[in-house]
Formats: sequence, C-alpha cells, structure tokens
Amino acid sequence: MRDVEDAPVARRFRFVRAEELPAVERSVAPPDKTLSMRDAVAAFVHDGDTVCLEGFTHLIPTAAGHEIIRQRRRDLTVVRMTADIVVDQMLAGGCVKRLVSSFVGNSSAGSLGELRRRIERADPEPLEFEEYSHHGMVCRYQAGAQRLPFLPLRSYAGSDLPGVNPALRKVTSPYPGPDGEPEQIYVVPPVNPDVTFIHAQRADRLGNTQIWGLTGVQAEAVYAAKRAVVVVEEIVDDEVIRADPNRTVVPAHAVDAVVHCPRGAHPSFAQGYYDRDNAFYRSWSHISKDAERLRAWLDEWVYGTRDHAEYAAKLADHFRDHLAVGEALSGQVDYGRRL
Amino acid sequence: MRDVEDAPVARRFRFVRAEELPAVERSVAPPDKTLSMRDAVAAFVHDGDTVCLEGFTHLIPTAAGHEIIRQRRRDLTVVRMTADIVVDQMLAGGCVKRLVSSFVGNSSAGSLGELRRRIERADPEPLEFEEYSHHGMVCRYQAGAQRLPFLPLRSYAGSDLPGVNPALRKVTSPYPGPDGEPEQIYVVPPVNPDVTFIHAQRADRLGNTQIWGLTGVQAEAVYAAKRAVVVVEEIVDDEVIRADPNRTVVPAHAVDAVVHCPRGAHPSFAQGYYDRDNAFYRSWSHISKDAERLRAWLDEWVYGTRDHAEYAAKLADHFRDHLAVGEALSGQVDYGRRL
Amino acid sequence: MTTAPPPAAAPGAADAPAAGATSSELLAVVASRALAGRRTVFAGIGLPTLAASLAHLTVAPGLEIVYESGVCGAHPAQLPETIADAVLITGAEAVLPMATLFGAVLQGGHIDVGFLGAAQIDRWGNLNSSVIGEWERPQVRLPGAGGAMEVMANAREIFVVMRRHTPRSFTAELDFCTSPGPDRALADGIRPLGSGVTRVVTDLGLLERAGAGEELRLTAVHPGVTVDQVREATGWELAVADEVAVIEPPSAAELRLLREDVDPGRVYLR
Amino acid sequence: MTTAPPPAAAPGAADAPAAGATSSELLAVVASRALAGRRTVFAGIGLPTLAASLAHLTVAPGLEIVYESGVCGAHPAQLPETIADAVLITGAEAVLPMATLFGAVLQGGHIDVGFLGAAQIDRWGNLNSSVIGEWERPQVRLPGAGGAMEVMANAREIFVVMRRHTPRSFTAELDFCTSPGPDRALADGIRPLGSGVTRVVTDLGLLERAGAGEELRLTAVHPGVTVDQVREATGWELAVADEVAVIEPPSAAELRLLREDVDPGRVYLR
Repeated sequence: MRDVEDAPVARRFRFVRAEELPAVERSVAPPDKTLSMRDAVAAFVHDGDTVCLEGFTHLIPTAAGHEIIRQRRRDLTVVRMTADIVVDQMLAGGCVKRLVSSFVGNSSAGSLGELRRRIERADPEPLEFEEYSHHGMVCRYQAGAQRLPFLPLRSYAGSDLPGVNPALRKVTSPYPGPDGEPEQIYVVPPVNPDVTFIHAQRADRLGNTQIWGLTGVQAEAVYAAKRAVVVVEEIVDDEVIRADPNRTVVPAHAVDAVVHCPRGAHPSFAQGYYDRDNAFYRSWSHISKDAERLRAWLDEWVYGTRDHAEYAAKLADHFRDHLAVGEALSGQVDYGRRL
Repeated sequence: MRDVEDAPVARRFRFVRAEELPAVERSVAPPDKTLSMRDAVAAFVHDGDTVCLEGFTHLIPTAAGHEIIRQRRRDLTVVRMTADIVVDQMLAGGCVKRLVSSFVGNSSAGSLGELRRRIERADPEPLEFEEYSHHGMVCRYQAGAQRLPFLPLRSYAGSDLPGVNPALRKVTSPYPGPDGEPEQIYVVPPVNPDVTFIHAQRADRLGNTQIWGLTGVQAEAVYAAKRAVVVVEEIVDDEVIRADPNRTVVPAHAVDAVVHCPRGAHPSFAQGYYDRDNAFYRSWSHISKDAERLRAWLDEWVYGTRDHAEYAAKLADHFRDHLAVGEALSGQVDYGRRL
Repeated sequence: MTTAPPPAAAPGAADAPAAGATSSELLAVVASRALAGRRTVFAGIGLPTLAASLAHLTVAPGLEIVYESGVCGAHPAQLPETIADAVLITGAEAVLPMATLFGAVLQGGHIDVGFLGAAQIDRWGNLNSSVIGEWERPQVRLPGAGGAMEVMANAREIFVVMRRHTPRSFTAELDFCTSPGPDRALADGIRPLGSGVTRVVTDLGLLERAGAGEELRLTAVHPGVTVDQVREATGWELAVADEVAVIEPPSAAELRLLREDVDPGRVYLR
Repeated sequence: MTTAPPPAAAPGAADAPAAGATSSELLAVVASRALAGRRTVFAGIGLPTLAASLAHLTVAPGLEIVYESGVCGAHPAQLPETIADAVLITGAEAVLPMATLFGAVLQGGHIDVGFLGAAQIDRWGNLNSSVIGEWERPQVRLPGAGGAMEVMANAREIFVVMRRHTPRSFTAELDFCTSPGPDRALADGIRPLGSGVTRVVTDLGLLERAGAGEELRLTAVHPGVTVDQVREATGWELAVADEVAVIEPPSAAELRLLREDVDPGRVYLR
C-alpha cells in the first residue's frame, strides 16, 4: 500500500452532482421497446447467428420465422424443441445451416418434406443436425438461462443418442448413490442463442409479457438468449399487466423488443384468441412433400406478402369461419391493497 | 428361452373383465383429500421425521407448526429456508433436534430468542444446524423434486460455509470452461422431507392448489417431499380452479391432504386475504428473548388453544382492525372454448 | 395348438361382448382395462388418449391424465387433436411449465403408466422413433425422441400400443435405440426408475414383461388369432407364456362409451 | 491534511444543498446517486429501498427494482416494510418463483447492482452476516447467508451501506466469511461474474474498489469528516485515494423527494 498520508482532499467526485440531476418528476418515460417485426429481425438476426424460436405447439412464433425468410438471412443455427412447419419453411427459404432440436415432425399430422430431403438426401444441401430429447432441450435452456456449465438429467442412459451427439456427457455425483456406490448421470451443456423469439398473448411496452394456457419453455428460452424479442397478439397498458403480476412469464428486464403482430402464431394457436389450424397442418405434409409446390407456397405466402398483416389479411375469412373461439373467462383473484 | 411350442391357450387373463367393470357413469366421486389439521399432523408427522414448512415470508404455514407443537412431536428435523417465528416456536416446544436452513432470523424485526439460546449456549440443549444459502436451499428442493443426485450453482466459492457444511461439494464440468480450462462448480444434494406443509389461498378437494402473490419455493418443496399437506384459506369448487389452470401451483397428484384453516398463516400474510402482522413480528423479539415469557406465550396461544380456529378467534378483533385488506382485482383472461 | 372359443355372451347384459368392434376400438379397450386402479397416466394423442379416457369412465375413475405439453387433469369439452389442443387447457386442473412437467412430474416419479409408440420395438422393449437406416443419412427420418426417452426412463411402467404387429416393427435389432429400456440403461451404468415396457397391445394380442432382465412374452391373443400367427409377425423368436389367454372382446358398454362419450366424432376410431 | 469547504449553495435553486439532513438521509442520497444510469438493482429493505426509490425519481428513471422475494418492477402504493410486503406485490410488473429469481435473474446475470449489508466487512469487500465468534458455538448467531452470497457472486457490482463506520465492523479479519468477494472465489478456483463490492457508503464517507485484486480505498468523505477520522474508524490500515473528494451534501430537491415521496411516514428516515 502506498503512502497516502498527504492525499489531498479534492472535489473530483464522480457521483452525479446535484445540479446534474434530471427534473424530479415521474414524467420521465420508461423505455418503450416496441418495434416492427421488420425492424426487430433487421436489428437482432444476422447471417450466421444462432436463432431460437420457442413455443410448444402453442404460440409458435411463425411470423418471426417468415420475416427471417423475407429478409433472406443465411447460415443460421436454429434452436427449437419441436422443429415443425416454421422450421421446414425456414429450411426451404435457405436460411438454415444447422438445427438443434428434440423432435423433427409435423406434429401428428405427417412429415416435414424439406427437412426430410435435407437429412435423408442432402437435397439441396446437407443439414447439420444436433439431436436431443425434450427434457434435454429444456435443461439446455435452463442451464443457459441460469449461466450454468451443465445440468444433470435422468435421460440418455442406454440410448444411441450420445453416440451421435458428443455434447451428451456423463458426470459422477460427488454423493454416494442409493446403493452406497458412486452414481453416474448424464448432463447437457447450456445453450445461449444470439436471439430468442417467442409469441405471447400480451405485453406492455416495457416488455413485461403475459402468457396463459401452455407456457412451455418460453421463459427459459428468453433468459438463455443474449437478446429476446417478444411477439404479441396485443400490446396492453401497464395497468393490465400490473393488475395480475403472477401472469407475467417474462419480465421486462429480459426483453429487448416487443413486436405487435396479431395472428402471428398461425397455424398454431393462441389460447383465447384463435384456434389451431389443423387443416393447414395436414395440408403441409402434401405441400412440403413436393419441393416445387413448397417454393410456390413460399412465393405466395411469404415472399409475396409484405409483412404478416398481409399474410393474415389473406386468411381473414378462414380465421372468422374456422379459427374463431368462444369465451371462457378465468375468474378474478384479489391481490388486496393496504387500507 | 424355453420351448413354448405347445403353450396352451387359456382364459387365465388378468385384465379386468368386462363384467367386473364398475357402473359406467361419471358419478364416481374423485378422491376427497380434505382432513382436519389435527388428523393431518397425526397421520403425516412422526417423531424423528424430517418436516418441511415452506413459504417465503408470504403464506408461512404457522398453524401447521402450532399443531405439531400441540401434538408434542419430538426429534424432528425441520427444513425451512427462512427459519423464523414458527421455527422459534417449534424449538421452544421441544420438537426440533436438527434445523436445515439458509436464514435464521426474525425477518428484519429482530432476533429469535429460543434459536439463539440453543445455538449460542446449548440452552436447554444443543441444536444441530445444517446451514445453506437461499439459492442452495432452492436447488436442494429442486434436486429433491426432480429426483436428481445433485444440482450445481454458482455460490459458495470462497465462502466459509463449505468448511462447516460437508454437504457442499464441488464437481468438475465435463465441458471446457470459458478459458478452455476445466471448470469447477459447487453442488448441493437433494432434500426429500418425509412431509412438506405449505399454506395457500385456495385448493379444491382433490388437492389442486392455487397461490397468487409470492409463490416462493412451495411447488418444489411439495414435489420434493414423500407426503405433502396443503393448508388453505378456502376450499373451493373444482370449477373455480379449473377456470384458471395456470394459477394452479401444485397439482392434485402431488398432494396427500388438504386442510381448511383460515388465517393459518398468521403472523405472516395471505395476499388478498389479510396483511402481515408486523407488530407481532416486532414483539416476538421481546417475547422470545425471555424463555419464561416464551413458555407463557406458548401456554396461552398454542397449548391453551384447541386448534387454530380458537387461536384465530382470540385475534378476531385484531384481524378486523389491523390486518384487513381492501380489494385489488386481477382482471380476467379468456381461455377460449371451441365453437 | 388350439384357439379358444369366443367367450360366451351374457345375453341381454349391458356388458355383453359386442360384435363389430374395429381394430382401433379393440386396442383402445384392451389398453383401457390395463389402467385399472392407476393414479396417473402420461398419454399421447390417439389411441392412448382414447384408452385413458375410457379407463377414466370405467376401471380408473380417479385417473389423472398428464400430457407432455404440461396439462394435468384435463377435462376437455371436445376430443383433443393434439397433446396441446386448446380444449385440453380450458377446464384443466393445472397447466405446468415444461420444466416442471419433465423435471418434477415425470423425472420426479409421479407417473404410474406412460404410453409410447414407436416405429420399432425389440424383445427387451427398447424403442426406435428416430430413423430407419443410419442416423447420419437415414432412409427415413422419423420425428425422434421428443419426450419418449424421458417417459421410458421415469414412468413406473410403459404401455406400447402398436396398430400393426409386423416383423419390421417387432425387430430383432433396432436401427437406432431412441428410448432404451432398463436393461440397456443398466448396461450404461445407470439404474432407471421404472420397469420399462410392461405391456404391448397389438392388433394380434398382448405381450408382457415384468422389468429388467426379462424379455417380452406373448400372454394373450385376440379371439381368432393363433400363437403361430403372432410368432410369424414377430421379428425375433418370440417367447410365449405357458398359458396364453384369449382377450375378452370389448363389451357393449365399453364400445358405447367409446363411441358416444369418448370419440363421438370418430376422430381416432377409424 | 485539510478538509474541503462545504460546496457553495446555489442561492434560491431547488437543488441547493439542504441543511439538516439526517445520517439516514445522507446515506440514502449518496447511494441513490451511485445508481445513475443503472438498469436493475437488487435491493433489501431499509436504506437500499430508499436509495433505489430515490434514484428511480432522479438519476435512473428506468431503474427496475428486484427483490429477493421474487418481485420485479414493484410500484408500491405504500413504503414496504419487508422485501415481501404485500404492497410490493399488488401493482408489480412481475412476481417470479424463487427458482427463477435466484436461477435466471440473479445467477443469469441480470442484476447490475446488488445492495448488501453485513455485520463485518474486510478490506477486500468480503462480508460476514453469520456469526460473531466461532460458527460452532458463536457469541452471537446472526441470520446467516440468506441470498447475500448469491447477490455477491452474481450481481455485476455490490454496494454496501453501513450506518456506523467502526473498527469492529470494518475489520482486518472476518469471524466468518459468509459472502466472499471475487478474490476469495478465485482462490477457491471459481471465477464469479461480478466485481464484488465496488462501493461502501458509510456515515463517514465512501470507500471504493474496482474488482478482483483491489482493496477498498477511501475516495470521499462527508463534509466535515477528515481522512484520519475514517482511518481510525477502520480496523485495517486503510488505503486512501490520491485525491479524496468531499461528498456533495443532499440537495433540497433530493431531500424533498425522499421525505415527501419516498418515505413520507418516516419509516426508515429515522
């Protein structure tokens, strides 16, 4: 330690000085994170990025995938538990070099034509595929969200998956097992996407995001990512969010942009807003089976629409006649206030 | 494999036969898990058991602790993140041999007299104390709930706690660290209490339990336990629960008993039902500082009351005058129904 | 080897065996009976949902159906078309995040019976739902593990329903082991919680095994099916129980419930 | 060694230094200024809440206050009395389960500044909140770690507010290290995310350090306090900056906000 006996007392003080304080009013606007989908994709998705789109059957961020196709992003690594129609479309759009997933199928409605061509025949080019199980992916998101080097899970023992995926490894527990012997368990590494897109029913402009119905793995996927974009059916006033804070699945501090995009989850559903387009799921197996037909579909529905509003407008009658839902209200709870 | 060429085809078939089927009506009642607190404690708490009581400041299951004192259980291991007033009372009741906790204090209101006498002076007897941090306890519950041999967390590095708690150990990650070198991390073992008690706002008779406001670590503590008892302000119809399934923090399959016990969380609070009794928290430091005064308090409020209804009745005016809360409704969301 | 006569109909009884049950109805009914007394079942869409729903109305009134999507205690107003169908959520008892579903409910050991399907099954109850051919460049890329591996490792026992019992699906050697039974897990040095596949219901009959160290064994056939037929439809030398039962056909009551209450729209009862 | 003159008052200005600030007000104001431009703060009850609330009204309007209980973006109608006070929940932006709070928010690295208190602090910013004396049979059993260890390990930096700067609390050797700074963590072979304690605000002045490898250094004193006073109140040979500043006293505007908006009931401004 150097001698400080005669350190001068000075006014060089780097705290904010009183006269620098902003006007002491609550009028200072909180950060408004709303962006158009075009701007959000332009800002947060770059060629070569790792892009996560989450939503388990419910609230699939399809519109985000379509905008990535429109903006012709290339060499993406796509991370998604259930690689389904939107992934098949992104593959067909030539955006994807590598896929990280735990299920590659068109739900129970059939096949993903482009994905199968890529994997089975390297047509038009090979697809790098890193395969997990669902719980493995959930743990990867959790590890990523929690800044952990790994998480253990009771899967993979005896499976052929570790043989084709070197990221699946074993750890010996430092505690004795049930039989007193050392116990082994498989672990997965974290995943930290450059950006995660999720779709949700509603958010405020700060990014506080509320989801009901299936909440899936959305919170973990957002927390795992370096950036997060929330696409919503509705942007609502702060007061709506703050009336029911337990409904907030993703808090503002984890969100970088809020995109207002009604019906942006089609052909999946948004609980309480519109139903799943099961007919489209079934038809996708036929559309995607034929590479030409799939290109024509993309030309009409993605490249041929300026944005998702135009896509949804083309489906307006279909939404009204087939996907509209009736009302089933949740009831209210009382948070109470101090008297 | 033995020769099965001439295995006789017989009617020895152990499936339920058609004529054994019960009447094919939905009238079969689902299991009703409601019990009185007395019966629940009698059934699920035995001398020497490991008993978890959870609720982080909110919804502390005080009434359960009091009934354990009334039934004079002995040699318990108590697991609770914030060992506070109810733990001090159970210590004074002579129920507790060992404490597993991450915070031993009367919130910000002062001290726990009995706990300090036990730890500082072994008066009237020593207390075995297994000490963690909050996140360590959260991970222990998670590991217990998820049947994992351990969970890693980024705590404990450099702390003196591992020196006094041999359960805190290190694991080397099988993946290289950020600098390419092997990475170490601390882990905690699971905790699996014999029984967990939590307090909640409401449940149905099957055990589906809804909590709003702080939900803490209740779900993990329930899933970690061999048995779980949910104490509630209200037992409600199935329809109330099922109108808002996202509000269900603990599903029926994890619950063994539902106890109806209004105001059972006093002196803590139940969001929307009654406020925290801050005056009681402050007074506890004085009550518990004097062993005689503490015994007198137990005689009057625990041994001297038949059950929590009697305890709460003694406080009826206090609840009305000081702990009542006004209304702040959550608003409703729409779950939708197929048309 | 003889085939047992069809069971005698109880004349006029509501539970009398019914004529004209389809293969789907047969499988659903047989699987539903196997759920007698169970507390929790992890079900996929299709036959498992039909079986679980029927069991809920008959042999297992307290049965809680858990879906991979996180739905517990569903009470759908309509038959669900996917495991995440909106009708499963509205009116459910609980909807859990996937981390809770996979971590606490499934890995935590709360599932009594899990239903799984597969493209291939071997004699030890190991399942393949990943690829036909080599993983790196498969002839057919199938959907993969999903949560099947976790159901296999963590449910107390597994029921498999296979619409078509053929040597290609009942194979001596899997092209790829997606969801390993306990024998393979033990060989990998890890003891799983459950017994693995304990029952396989097919269009020909029923195979059973009790757990680690045991292979699947034919224990029952549908009326009119011979043991040799099953043997020929199986890609390995099939073990057969000392006594092979004949499965009681669906009763009129079971069929009525299935057709009128469980799947009135005939979504899965094709 | 000289003491700087008090800063000149800007006559008639709303932000003029105010006379008669209490010690609590002084600490809250100084701590609030240090939050300028921060995004998220993890605050306990008492002075940290006052400081964060004041910063929210002044230097950090976008500040999100996160509480250990799981509350994010609280907008309490009354001043909270605990970190789990019901008034923090009603009207909050989010209420998270503790597993999310500790796992994703804190360990995930979303907290810019964490406030911690302690019974003892050493020159490297290590903290003791567990015991005075030996752990096994302490003279005084303190509450223990709670979440303090996690805040220390995972917040980008830590502010400590100590009402009384004494040699007993600013000690050469902790009785027990509850919440270790990065130097101790590194010695244990693990690199923490944050810098550990970067600022300690006391009734005498301000100590600062930048991160691992650095010790706390006196950088500023309150008006009227000498460097020697601080040195005598510190239990180790205190490092002192080349130039020690005098802390600008609370302005009239800051005090007005603190007294009228933040804590009108004088719950903590004792």
